[in-house]
Amino acid sequence: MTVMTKTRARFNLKAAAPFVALFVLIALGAFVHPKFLTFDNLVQNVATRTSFIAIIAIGATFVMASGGLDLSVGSIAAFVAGVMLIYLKSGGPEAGVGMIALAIGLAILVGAACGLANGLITTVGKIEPFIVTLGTMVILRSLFTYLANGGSISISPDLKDIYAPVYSGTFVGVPIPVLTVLAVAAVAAFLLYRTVFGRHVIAVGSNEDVARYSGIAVNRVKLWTYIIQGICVGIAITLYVPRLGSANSATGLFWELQAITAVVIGGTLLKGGTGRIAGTVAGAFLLEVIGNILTLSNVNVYLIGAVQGTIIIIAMLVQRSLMRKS
Amino acid sequence: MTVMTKTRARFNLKAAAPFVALFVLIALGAFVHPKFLTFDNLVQNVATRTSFIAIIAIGATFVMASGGLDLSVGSIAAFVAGVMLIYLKSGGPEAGVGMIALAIGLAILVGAACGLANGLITTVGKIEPFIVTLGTMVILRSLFTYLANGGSISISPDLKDIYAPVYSGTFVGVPIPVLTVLAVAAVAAFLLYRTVFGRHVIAVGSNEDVARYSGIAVNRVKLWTYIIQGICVGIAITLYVPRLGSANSATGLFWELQAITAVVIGGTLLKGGTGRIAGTVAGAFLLEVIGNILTLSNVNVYLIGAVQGTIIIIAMLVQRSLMRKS
Amino acid sequence: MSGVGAQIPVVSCQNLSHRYGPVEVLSDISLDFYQGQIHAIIGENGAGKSTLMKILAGHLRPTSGILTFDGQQVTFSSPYQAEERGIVLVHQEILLAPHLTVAQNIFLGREIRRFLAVNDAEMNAKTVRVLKDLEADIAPDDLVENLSIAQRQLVQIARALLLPQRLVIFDEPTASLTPMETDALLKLIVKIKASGVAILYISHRLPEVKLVADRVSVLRDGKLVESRSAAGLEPVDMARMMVGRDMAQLYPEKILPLLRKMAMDVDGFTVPGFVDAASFRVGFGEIVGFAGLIGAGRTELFEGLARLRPSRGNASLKGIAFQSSPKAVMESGFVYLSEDRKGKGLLLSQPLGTNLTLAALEKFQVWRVIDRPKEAAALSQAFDDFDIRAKSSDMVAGQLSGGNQQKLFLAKMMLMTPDVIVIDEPTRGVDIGAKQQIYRFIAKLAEGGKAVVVISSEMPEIIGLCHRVYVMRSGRIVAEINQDSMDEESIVVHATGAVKAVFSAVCV
Amino acid sequence: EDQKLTVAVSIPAADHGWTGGVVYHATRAAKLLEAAHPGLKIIIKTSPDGASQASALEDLTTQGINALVVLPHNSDELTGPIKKVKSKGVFITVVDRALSDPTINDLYVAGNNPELGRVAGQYMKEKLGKADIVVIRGLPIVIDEERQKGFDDAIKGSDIKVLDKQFGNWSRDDAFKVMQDYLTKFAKIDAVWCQDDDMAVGVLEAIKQSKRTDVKLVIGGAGMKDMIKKVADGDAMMPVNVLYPPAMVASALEMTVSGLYDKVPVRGKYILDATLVTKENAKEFYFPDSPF
Ligand SMILES: Nc1ncnc2c1ncn2[C@@H]1O[C@H](COP(=O)(O)OP(=O)(O)OP(=O)(O)O)[C@@H](O)[C@H]1O
Ligand SMILES: Nc1ncnc2c1ncn2[C@@H]1O[C@H](COP(=O)(O)OP(=O)(O)OP(=O)(O)O)[C@@H](O)[C@H]1O
Ligand SMILES: [Mg+2]
Ligand SMILES: [Mg+2]
Repeated sequence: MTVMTKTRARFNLKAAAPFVALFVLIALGAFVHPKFLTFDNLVQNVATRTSFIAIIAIGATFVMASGGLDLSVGSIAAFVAGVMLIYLKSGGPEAGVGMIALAIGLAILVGAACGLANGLITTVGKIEPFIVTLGTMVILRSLFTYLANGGSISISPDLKDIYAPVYSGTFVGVPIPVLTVLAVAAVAAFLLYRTVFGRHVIAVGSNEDVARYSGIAVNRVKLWTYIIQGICVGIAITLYVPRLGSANSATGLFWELQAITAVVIGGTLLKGGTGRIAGTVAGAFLLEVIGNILTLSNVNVYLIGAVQGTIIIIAMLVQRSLMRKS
Repeated sequence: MTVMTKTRARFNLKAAAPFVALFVLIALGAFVHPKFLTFDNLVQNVATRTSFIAIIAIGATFVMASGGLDLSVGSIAAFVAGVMLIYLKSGGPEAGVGMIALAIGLAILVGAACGLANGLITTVGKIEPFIVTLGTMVILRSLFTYLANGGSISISPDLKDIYAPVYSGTFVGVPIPVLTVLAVAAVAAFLLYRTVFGRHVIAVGSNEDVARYSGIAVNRVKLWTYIIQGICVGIAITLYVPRLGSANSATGLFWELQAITAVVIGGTLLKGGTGRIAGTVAGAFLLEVIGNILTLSNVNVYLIGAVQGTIIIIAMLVQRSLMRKS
Repeated sequence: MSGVGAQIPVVSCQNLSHRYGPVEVLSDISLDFYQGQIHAIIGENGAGKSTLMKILAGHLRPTSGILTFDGQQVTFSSPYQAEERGIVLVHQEILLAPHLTVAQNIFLGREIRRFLAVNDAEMNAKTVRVLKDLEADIAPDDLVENLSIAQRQLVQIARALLLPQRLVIFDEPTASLTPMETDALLKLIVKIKASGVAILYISHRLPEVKLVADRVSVLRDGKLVESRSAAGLEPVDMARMMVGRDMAQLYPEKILPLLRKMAMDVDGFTVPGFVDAASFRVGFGEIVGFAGLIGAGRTELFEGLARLRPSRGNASLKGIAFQSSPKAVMESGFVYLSEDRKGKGLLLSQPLGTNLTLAALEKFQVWRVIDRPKEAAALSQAFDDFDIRAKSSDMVAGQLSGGNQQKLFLAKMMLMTPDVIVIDEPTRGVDIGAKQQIYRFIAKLAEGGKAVVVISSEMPEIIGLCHRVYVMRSGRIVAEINQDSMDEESIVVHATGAVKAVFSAVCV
Repeated sequence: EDQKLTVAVSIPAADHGWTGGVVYHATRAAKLLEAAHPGLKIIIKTSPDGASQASALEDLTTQGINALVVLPHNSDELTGPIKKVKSKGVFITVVDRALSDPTINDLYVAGNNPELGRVAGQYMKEKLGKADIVVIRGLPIVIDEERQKGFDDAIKGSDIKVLDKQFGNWSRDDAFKVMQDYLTKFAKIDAVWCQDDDMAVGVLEAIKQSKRTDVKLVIGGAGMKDMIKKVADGDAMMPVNVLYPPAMVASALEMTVSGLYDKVPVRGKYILDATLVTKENAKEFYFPDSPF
């Protein structure tokens, strides 16, 4: 039949929208401070510390593409960090690389379990993910505080020094957390765009009834998106713990808002049916770049929030108007 | 034909669901502490302090019924409180009742203006309310901090004593804030259920395209829901200020989550198309009762959050399964 | 037909063209619509009928060309403006707010008030009256989300009828109606016409067109190919004008299966609230019809079997009890095609290829990766097999014309190569040429040894296609009619429960 | 001695290191005191903000209490609510933050926030003489303001130049970010003052990772055990700490209870100094079991 296709061109502009917003911001940053546009600042500092939110936001892309929402990621992060640190402490002074490897496995497992809990309550209990994950957000933070006895949990400086390179180290010049983000994004993109599961995620997010009538196990798909979210939080935490070697009740606070914002700025719609992995990573980076620029600039400290909020809204306006144009 | 209509009966059970959950909780409370079921506790204390969230949640019911979301209510609250307190302070020592009355008007006006801003950015800018109101949430809190010069804003104890009865006073035995909630709820219920505007709010939330095709000015309707939300925050703050006579950067923190939770527990769906004013008030009360029971009970301080989250999820399960049964 | 010549047309369009992006879907259309005249527009799926109607009713603005109203040039920037002048469109697609009641939907945007409040009592009363005219059994305070597709269609028609009218446009109003409602609607349309209103009528049911139309215009591929008086025009002529060639026989020859191996056996199957103890069987190679009125419970019966709704009772597929999850049922070879293609059939915001392969996606993977070339090949195959007309293959499903959506949906479910296929309203909104293709396709399935169930509200379709018919009424199977005794009257008698059918010649 | 008495403790929720320490010490002291006095019941309630604390006070009063030990979120906000509790005849002990109306409290165990800032500023002035420093503040609330003011007053007129002050939200992670960006922003930083030890954790890590050698001194505050240990071990970059012990709530609770039981008039004001912890006295302030 009449097959015309300019698919490529159109899709690319849509996908490029968050990158355009990011680019404009980076150009702005170059004016604010001469050191902004250095490898040390943009990659070694900013990109590296973006890694937690970026990885969590990649998970959130799945949840949101399927029409769900997860407000509990910050608390899952704290809880996973708590469990991981307690495990590492339990090893005493001789704990070494082997134990760290096991702890990494544990973190991912605990993250997945938290995601499983969210998914089960949402699907089996048939209640809005907003409330479910608000509930687990409160619950998990409280469990962390209980584990930490109200304070913080830290590992010994020696053990921390062994583990530290996972955050501060580089491989062929690129920080390991940045590489991790790229790897997670690649796997996620493959999963979302090239597999049956990914297609089903989009289908469930576009129209749950159609998905059900097409023989898709809707609840199973949703469940898996929450598990993936949990696994991503687990991975993020395995990068977070080596940075300071400790966690306290402020760990992960407001991460859910940052992750969701990153996903939305990246071009994924909150109502489901789309998912843009690369956009999400760009969105997470964009948020961190805004923070970086503001610290480097000389805005009144009290007004930093006002500027930040305004830039986020403007970035969204740019992004969405570009997406509509395409 | 066969299977038709018990619409009336159906509606009533649906509307009753949050009240059933509330009732169960109150029964539980009666076991926890003998003083729980007293007028002093349930009405004078709990119902009275529910008033802020209840009134804000009534506004949120409009926003959510139309398919929107407002995360900025907590920051609007802080900002309005800041403006109000600064105005009251400006009066110096002779400030009296007249000035308070003007301040109340000012609070409502500023609240409405904040709502207008949210509404305009959402509708004209065509971006998701989640991001818009996240942005204004950050912006307004920062503006408050700026107004407060990083600290808190308080009025003189004398002025506070004049204003205090608005929070602590009673009329025919009923606390004034409770009466205010009832009045606001009555007006809101009339607006939502009995006027053309209310009908259009539901239509926009149910299916925006249909609303547009039916000649409804969709953007105008949405704009008004945000303005109503802002006005409700303003009213809530006129009750909040006389309670503590001061505001700081923690004022209104997390109120948005409480308000949204109250609305959802009350039976309004997040995706729009329904709105239950009475349910919302019950939902707000339910949240505060949970907090009260936990304070009266002897749960480990660190685990209070865990219990609270669990109860919220269970309340939702009860509520939603009752709603489905009907 | 009143004295057309001297009169000023109510609405007229001149040299109207419309494009979606680079794709021209209407070119250079000039037509006049007069009061007291029923003007039928016919054409194949995707010919541009709905697009033209949307332009007339202010939903779309034409790329070029002019519209006049009572001889004055007008431009509508919203449907509301058109409605204010009395131009009302009954959409092909259901456009109702699901959370509002029937009466609230009917008066949406033009509520009757009393002081500050809405006057629900009066709106309900008016709703009752107009629904009665339509012979629709719907209460004014029913929520629209609880109505069936057909009932929603009636509500939509009722909404249009309550407006002050100069030109009423019906875009396939009867596609989901049964003969009874169709009959009532057509009578009503004739009545409205008599009151001096201009009427535009679009339908793929050509006998209906013959029955009511005064004038017939034919669109083909966005162009007006003919516009003439309906007098003396037979359905076969119309079909020829539409497709540009002579139509062969619509229904394929019935080939009765010799060996009746049982495909499914259902005994005392209940779908609570909808179907009560249904028992029936379907053999391989058979085409079994399910007839009944709106709300008879046919849809629910098969949704129950497909485990898409709670159900209980004995049912076996190829000798084994039905599986318990929708996915497992499908994998065991039973496929149900919903009547609600927009709500349950297609992902309107997703590309055509995604939609096509969605249900059978497992077949399109190599090493757990989706094989995109294979997917693309399947799409062009489906375009050919089902004659899907899309101006470009990177459209999303929602941009296809109604009939082409139906064809894409069929193609999607057929990719699962099922053994037992239940098709709910297989040709709803499909043009006559495509109908013929679909019937051929169904017959071929049966010849190939598959078991086919056809749920249809079009009586001729049931009779022309099926080997055997079950008739449902109020949630029960009330009759089984075999090939030899199959005629409209006997079906309608069972479906309505009337002693003798009160039945006009509408659905010949 | 086994007289039935109820004492309520109302404190902020454990949402960062220092408040976590407060909750820990309150809980620990409560256990010991309950063991010592069989008839004694101590109820501890934590609240995330001023308004919730006002609510918690109402609820505690409803339960019927003999004494209240309260560490208010905010003086202005809670003066009224605490006054209401007092009006029911309850013995009031205020910890750390003075109320707007000093006549309300029977006992006041005071921390001294301006002093914490002053001691840190004083030390910096004496130690460095002339220096470019950066400051990381907490959250924009009164405590932060008071500490900052004490610090600013102490360095007034000296050659200490404050390059920048931004908020680290009393969070290790946020302080880490701010410090990283400070290091990018300023080519030379001699010293860092951050308003508490939680943030110092992030600051030290950021400096360490940057491999910069210009930062010679980091001063935190509040006496977190890890930091006290550093001081005791003679850490070059962190030679001192300014004490602001969360354990003050335990002292207040002990005094209150002994006042109730022993009928010794424990009333008045006890000010805990913001002691400068040095290598010499660090051992006195090191509690390895504390969570803070
Ligand atoms: N929003 C859109 N974007 C792009 N193309 C569209 C859009 N809507 C319709 N089209 C295309 O315009 C053409 C005409 O569609 P239209 O709906 O007018 O056909 P129709 O004659 O009503 O067909 P049917 O009988 O199937 O309802 C079709 O090719 C369709 O795919
Ligand atoms: N979601 C729903 N909730 C409650 N009742 C419903 C719902 N959907 C349909 N019904 C009712 O169920 C009955 C049967 O539905 P339906 O009209 O789909 O039957 P059917 O025999 O498939 O008819 P047809 O296929 O001709 O539309 C009707 O009375 C309808 O009002
Ligand atoms: Mg059409
Ligand atoms: Mg049906």
